Amino acid sequence: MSSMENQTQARRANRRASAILKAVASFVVIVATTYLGLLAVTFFIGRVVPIDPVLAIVGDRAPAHVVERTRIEMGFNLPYYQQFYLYVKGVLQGDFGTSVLTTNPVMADIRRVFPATMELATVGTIIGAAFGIPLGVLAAVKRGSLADQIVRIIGLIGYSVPIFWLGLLALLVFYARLGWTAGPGRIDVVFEYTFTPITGFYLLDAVLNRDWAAFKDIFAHIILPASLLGYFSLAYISRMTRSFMLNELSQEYIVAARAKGLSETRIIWGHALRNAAVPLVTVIALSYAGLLEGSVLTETVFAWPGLGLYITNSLQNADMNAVLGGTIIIGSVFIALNLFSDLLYRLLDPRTRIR
Amino acid sequence: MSTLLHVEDLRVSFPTRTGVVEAVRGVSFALGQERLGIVGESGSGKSQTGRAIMGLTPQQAEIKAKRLEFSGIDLLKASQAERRALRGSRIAMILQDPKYSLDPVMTIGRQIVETLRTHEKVGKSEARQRALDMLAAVQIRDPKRVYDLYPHEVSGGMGQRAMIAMMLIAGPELLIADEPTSALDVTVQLDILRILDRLVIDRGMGLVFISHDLRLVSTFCDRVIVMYAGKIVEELKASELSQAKHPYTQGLLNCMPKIGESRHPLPVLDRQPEWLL
Amino acid sequence: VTPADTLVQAWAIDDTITLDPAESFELSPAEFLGNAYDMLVRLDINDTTKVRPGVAESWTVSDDGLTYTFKLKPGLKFASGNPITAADVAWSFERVVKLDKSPAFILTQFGLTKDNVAEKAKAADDSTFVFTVDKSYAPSFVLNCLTATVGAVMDSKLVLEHVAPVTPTDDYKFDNDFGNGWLKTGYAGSGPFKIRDWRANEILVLERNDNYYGDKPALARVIYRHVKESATQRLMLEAGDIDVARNLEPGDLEAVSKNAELTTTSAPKGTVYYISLNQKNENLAKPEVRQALKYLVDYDAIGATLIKGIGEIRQTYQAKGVLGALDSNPFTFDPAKAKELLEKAGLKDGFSVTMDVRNTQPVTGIAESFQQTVGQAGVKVEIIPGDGKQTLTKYRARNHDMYIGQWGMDYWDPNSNAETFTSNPNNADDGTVKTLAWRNAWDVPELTEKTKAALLERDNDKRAAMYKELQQAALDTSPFVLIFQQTEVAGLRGNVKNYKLGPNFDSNFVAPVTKE
Amino acid sequence: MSDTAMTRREWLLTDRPQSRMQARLGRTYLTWRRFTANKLAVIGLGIILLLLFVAATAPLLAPHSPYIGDLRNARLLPPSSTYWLGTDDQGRDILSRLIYGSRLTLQVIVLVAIIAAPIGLLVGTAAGYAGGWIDAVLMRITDIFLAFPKLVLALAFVAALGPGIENAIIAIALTSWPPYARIARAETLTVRNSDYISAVKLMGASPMRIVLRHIMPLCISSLIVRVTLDMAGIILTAAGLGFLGLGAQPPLPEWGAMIASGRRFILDQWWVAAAPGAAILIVSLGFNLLGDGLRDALDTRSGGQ
Amino acid sequence: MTPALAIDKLRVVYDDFIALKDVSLTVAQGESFGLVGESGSGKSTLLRAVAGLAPVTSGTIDVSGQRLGKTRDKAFYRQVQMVFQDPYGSLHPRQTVDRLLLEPLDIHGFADTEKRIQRALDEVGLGSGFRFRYSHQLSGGQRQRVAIARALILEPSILLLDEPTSALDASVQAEVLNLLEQVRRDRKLTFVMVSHDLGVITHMCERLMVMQSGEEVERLQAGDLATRNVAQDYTRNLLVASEGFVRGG
Ligand SMILES: Nc1ncnc2c1ncn2[C@@H]1O[C@H](COP(=O)(O)OP(=O)(O)OP(=O)(O)O)[C@@H](O)[C@H]1O
Ligand SMILES: Nc1ncnc2c1ncn2[C@@H]1O[C@H](COP(=O)(O)OP(=O)(O)OP(=O)(O)O)[C@@H](O)[C@H]1O
Ligand SMILES: [Mg+2]
Ligand SMILES: [Mg+2]
Ligand code: NI
Repeated sequence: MSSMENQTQARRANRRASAILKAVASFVVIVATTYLGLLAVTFFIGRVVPIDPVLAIVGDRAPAHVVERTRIEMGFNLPYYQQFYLYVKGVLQGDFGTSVLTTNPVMADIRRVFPATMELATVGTIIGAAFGIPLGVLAAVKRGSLADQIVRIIGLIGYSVPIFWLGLLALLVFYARLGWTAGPGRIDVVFEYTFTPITGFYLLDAVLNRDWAAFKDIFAHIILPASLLGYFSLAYISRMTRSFMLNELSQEYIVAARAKGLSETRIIWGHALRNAAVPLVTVIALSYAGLLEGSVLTETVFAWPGLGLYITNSLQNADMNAVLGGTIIIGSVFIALNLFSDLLYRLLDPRTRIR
Repeated sequence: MSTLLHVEDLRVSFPTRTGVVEAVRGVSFALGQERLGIVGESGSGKSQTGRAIMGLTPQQAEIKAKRLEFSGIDLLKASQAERRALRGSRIAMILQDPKYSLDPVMTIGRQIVETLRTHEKVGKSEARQRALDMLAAVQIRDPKRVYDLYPHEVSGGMGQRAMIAMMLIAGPELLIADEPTSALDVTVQLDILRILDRLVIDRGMGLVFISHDLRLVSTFCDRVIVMYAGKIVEELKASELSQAKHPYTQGLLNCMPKIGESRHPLPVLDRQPEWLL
Repeated sequence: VTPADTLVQAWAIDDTITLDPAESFELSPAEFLGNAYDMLVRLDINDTTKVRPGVAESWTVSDDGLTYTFKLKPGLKFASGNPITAADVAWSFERVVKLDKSPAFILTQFGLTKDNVAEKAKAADDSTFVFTVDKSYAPSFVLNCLTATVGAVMDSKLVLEHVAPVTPTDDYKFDNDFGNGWLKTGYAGSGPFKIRDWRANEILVLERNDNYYGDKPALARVIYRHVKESATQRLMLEAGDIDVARNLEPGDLEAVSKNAELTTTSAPKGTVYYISLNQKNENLAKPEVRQALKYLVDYDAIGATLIKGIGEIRQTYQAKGVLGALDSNPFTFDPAKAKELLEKAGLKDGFSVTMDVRNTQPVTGIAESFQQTVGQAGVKVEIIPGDGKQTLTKYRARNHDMYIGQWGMDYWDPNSNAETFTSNPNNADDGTVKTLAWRNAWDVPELTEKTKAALLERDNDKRAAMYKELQQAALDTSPFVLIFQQTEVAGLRGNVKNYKLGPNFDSNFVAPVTKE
Repeated sequence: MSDTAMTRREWLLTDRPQSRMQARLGRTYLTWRRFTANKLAVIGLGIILLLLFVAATAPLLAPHSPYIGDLRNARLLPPSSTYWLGTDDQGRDILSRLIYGSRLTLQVIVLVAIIAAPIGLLVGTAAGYAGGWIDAVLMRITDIFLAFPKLVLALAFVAALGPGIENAIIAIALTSWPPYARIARAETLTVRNSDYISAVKLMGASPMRIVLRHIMPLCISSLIVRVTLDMAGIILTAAGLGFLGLGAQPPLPEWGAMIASGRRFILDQWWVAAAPGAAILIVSLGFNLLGDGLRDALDTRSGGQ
Repeated sequence: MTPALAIDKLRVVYDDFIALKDVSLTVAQGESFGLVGESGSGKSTLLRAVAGLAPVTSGTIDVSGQRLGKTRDKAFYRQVQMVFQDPYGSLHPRQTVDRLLLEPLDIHGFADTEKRIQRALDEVGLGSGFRFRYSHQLSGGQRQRVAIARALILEPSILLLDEPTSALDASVQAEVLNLLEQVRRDRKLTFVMVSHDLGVITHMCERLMVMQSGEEVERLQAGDLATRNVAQDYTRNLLVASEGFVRGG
């Protein structure tokens, strides 16, 4: 090996290192600015909502002097910039403040409600992708056929029917009438004394506890709301799958695959979908992020103690610490998912891999 | 020399909103173990002829022929499965642009192995070995490295070689090469042609070579078919191309600027309506 | 299916934000605290004008009406096992006054301050507690106030183990939090149940207190699950996943009552719903307009539909069953009469006005109905919907025109509502006593005086008469259009027995409940 | 077919139009023909036209008042010959409310379409074309908006603007542009380095002109599809805001609000929520079909073949 | 006489790939200059750098004696225009020929647009029948004519031609080449033309430069190729390859 080659190799390694460094730096900047933006906007929102935050704590019937005192105690008498400064300072130290509504530290609350939402969203997305992708593929392959139209209608209903409506209907049918699934809530009260959450993801916890009765019950509870959310994302995923697949199926390499004598199944699933998977990852990640925001309506109908409900409830009570905490979480989820889908994208698409 | 392929009065038409487009209008030829060139300008139906033989025409197209027979098999009557079994193993086709005709997310090696394992029951390691051999056969210098590369990581010439390897690995008796070199540099072009030439000679394969480059076809092929607007206007020996009778063929030959020739302006084709008939 | 020894209730418990009796002032925690803590005296739910013994066995009132002496039952224990002493009672009072949270005024209105509380609420000996008030109030008033959850007897020893240090400030001069932080989710009482666990907006678990002195509850535990939607609750009840559904709306209630496997129970509550008219609005300030609007509510239709089963039409502001409540519903839907009155007020063609409505049923429905019926007299109402806290913020700032809302009694005594509806000591914008009359800028010095006077009337009958007078005055002139009194309902599984709702949330006792 | 019609058609379809006007008309006609060849798209158009018609003639079509009901006698009646779709909990005729509600639905759609889509388009194309720090800043803003819980954001806007359906719609519009910006940016990135954009640059066109006149028209068709696909969601978001008391003010017969209030009766009086639900479904189906058809018809590239 | 185009030590770097390594070049007024070389040798990059479409890191470009800065003004584009390699990609897919030709006139504020468009179309041999067509309704040769018309409509003095015929059939190529020659004659234009086809270059150009990986290999007169008077092996290989296939080679 010549020294020349060595040199170029070293240079290439150097270049790659600097490229990675640059990518990391820009990522950090992006994350930092996004967070700051999120914080600022949320804080601003907290100021413009015409709700007196003190009311949430002391109630409507509290005497005037208690209201005033509480206002001061909570620092609402300070100028806004000072409040913001104090808040950001707290956040930087990992302290998101205390929720006045639940009296818990916001972080503790979120540790409780977020796994609930995340578990639901995860199962929902799995269902959505598991059905949405094949449906989308079917629609693309049979473009213009009856099957295509049916998939379109299925998707459209998912889009246009309010989820709380569908939710109640599903409860009525599958829970009340047929008794196939369990009702609202995450777990039966029977398990209140025997089941101890560890991670907050109940399905996982049941597995960790080797509590199969609980697992069955948890599964029976989650399946209905998750299917509902899954249907929701199915609508979107199938639609996008269809259009990505159509795009891939018109590519020249598909003709080449046919020329090789491959079966249609192999061409569709092995080649076209494999390529369509690249942009699909982003779509699924986005829809997952959407579900992670928490659906207030689903959570209300299914009495699911999740993030969406938490944030909405906090917002309605001007419990800004909680709202800010929730926003940060959702922002983080968004950023993380973005990053993750980016990585996955790179993994799936060799063209974007750094070599 | 036995005849591999019989094509008689092949017609390919596409229904479109504005009416039926007849891409191929009655093409007939027979092919043995030889190099047959098909030339003609863009849109003259060269590719559609090739694809019709392969059975790769889009679904909505209508294919008619008095006879379309490959070594005794009536392709028109054959079922989808039968044709699929033929494709890749007995008849293969090289597509024009390696950039677009290789699956971008699959390594070159896997794409080659895929063809092989579709048609033959071979073990993984054997398939790999044969793919490597094939890559070597198409003059790829470092087959082991290229085997694991993705299409975007190789040059156009290399990609085209991989494409050829992929199509030849199952040992087809007939190869249709649809403008296999027009996306490549002139220097690389010749390498590819040399490989194809070898294969025809060594394996006794039939080759349909589709191109718009008359000069190339005349030096490379045994016989040449000249197409215009979906029809064959002339069929002649490659070596006799310069004595072509049809004014279209003559025009095509003439209008190319050549080194060391000074014709200003260049002669242009004067298309006659009766050529269409 | 629910376990046999557990009562599972579905209820919207998102208003629970603290479980400290000195701080809690909302509905659902009142029920939890009412079951988990004991007070000196309790409301007699069989005759709500009376009180019955709690921790105290008996009590006497001095002749001057200033000193109340309570004799405690002997040998009582907290859930923790600590004995209940008069010192615990005194400390509990001191704690409330010093913490001075929302419900503290129920005690401080008797002249208790941070400085004198140790003197005025003190233990004479281990079993005698002496409470001194500043004026010779009606004893019924004083005793009624002591039934509120703020009067809960706290396990001082236990709480003192959990106090957190605080840096004193101008507003809060003490160096610790009296266990307030811990008690937000903790428990230090002696009621029939212990509070075992509370997860906000999710679940609250009560567990039998084996140290309870009285009849032990039959059930080992009572679980409240936070379920907001009426329809969801109904489905769960029908499926047997809960034993009690607490937020049934009229339609679901009807369905439940028709179901053979289910029963319902109900009790009138001390909460009244009303439309109020801000006197800062010049149209609404006209007496004729105030009266006209009272004729423009379709009481009968509303009673038969929107609040069917969950409320009863009531046009006076005192809840039925309270001492001195006036049972009189003089107004009927009468657009002609209303038009007449409006014409007198010079508003023949009606006028336009806004109404702030919070987004919950049945107020939204009533508001919409009202909007239609007043339209018949030419009054155009624009409904401004808003979330609860949002409209409330506006209401408390007196920025509304009309407001529809409810008012629940702070404690089971007529003074609670009389004070808020018919007294307004200082109508200035910076007035410190922000009663409902103040919020609607209704300046009534005379009624204010009368309300005060009724407090000091020690003769129960006379006192009752005075309150009736006040209610009549309100019917005739007030800017409050009272509509109905809430009836609390619950749908029950058929096997749930002895489930009885009380007049107040802190008297929804679950201890007697059994399951077959 | 009559003679004059033939000649008019010929004039429209001529190979050599004499003027820009004629060419434009001819193109429009061709687009129309392409569009009408797609049956589903025509159904979609029919639905939308019906919606427009109903909205325009609501007072004539509605059999009852949409605002005044008979609480006492006509509450929650099932569909019958007097009340075709039944009555709601205020005893109002649901059909009449649906008919009047079409006006609000249209308002929602139009406002969102003219606010959110253009903002998204402008931000996305500008970011994509400009690149560099402009791109970075615009995309950060987009990300922040995207990462924000929608409802919180909408709530804030409504709080700032005051309650009422118009403000709710504006709030929705202001929160729904980020995905459009993303799409537009992605599409811009694919065309920004194309030769035909370089060619315009070589003509000396300003970046502004390039974005507005050359890039935006390219992004519009996929945006149309996306916006029409989102229509149902937008109508439902309005309902979601109504859920929080920030949407339509009672007694406005906004469809989403109607479903939201009808959900209380879903177990026993299913029609109260089902009627507006079906209306939303049909209208979104209409937009969806129309959107797909429009894309195909407007796409001159695929249309010519 | 000042040269129409003078390039000195031009360097273009994409990210960290050097596409053009200090290439120098002068083209006299009215001259036609050719660039040949294999794919990726930097031919297009050179033209794009002149047109302001590629990032120049160092070196200078003078057009008619005027030094070009980082940005190009409108006046520059009236002087220099370019025709792209791919006729399928260089016309806006949503614009009619009319609109395509109107755009430059509109940008530069020409008044008699109608006449100019008409004339431009006539000049490239397209009748008015093509005026209101979209690019997808045109054949490759017709598209390239439109592209040429668009380049000429601003009456530039220098035309940069990036493989203007490589995507076209031989027969159409001849027509386009003839057209280019004719407008050059009529308008006394300066051409810089890129092609990978030596035949085309010798046909069109007087002088040419052979390029490889961003660098100049050698510079020749058109006649040198005919007489095989070349110094570099690389050029010789190109020459051999352009002869066609030789069996058994
Ligand atoms: N899917 C299709 N629908 C309608 N017409 C088509 C379709 N595919 C091809 N054609 C038409 O068929 C004709 C022949 O096309 P073909 O691809 O065979 O030409 P070609 O000779 O290979 O040209 P080139 O040299 O450009 O590849 C063309 O006029 C083309 O427009
Ligand atoms: N925008 C770009 N970003 C990065 N690299 C580029 C870019 N444009 C061109 N290059 C690289 O610069 C080199 C020279 O490209 P250029 O287009 O000038 O080649 P060319 O000689 O015109 O080739 P061809 O004959 O294929 O057109 C190539 O290796 C190409 O990959
Ligand atoms: Mg072809
Ligand atoms: Mg190039
Ligand atoms: Ni269960």
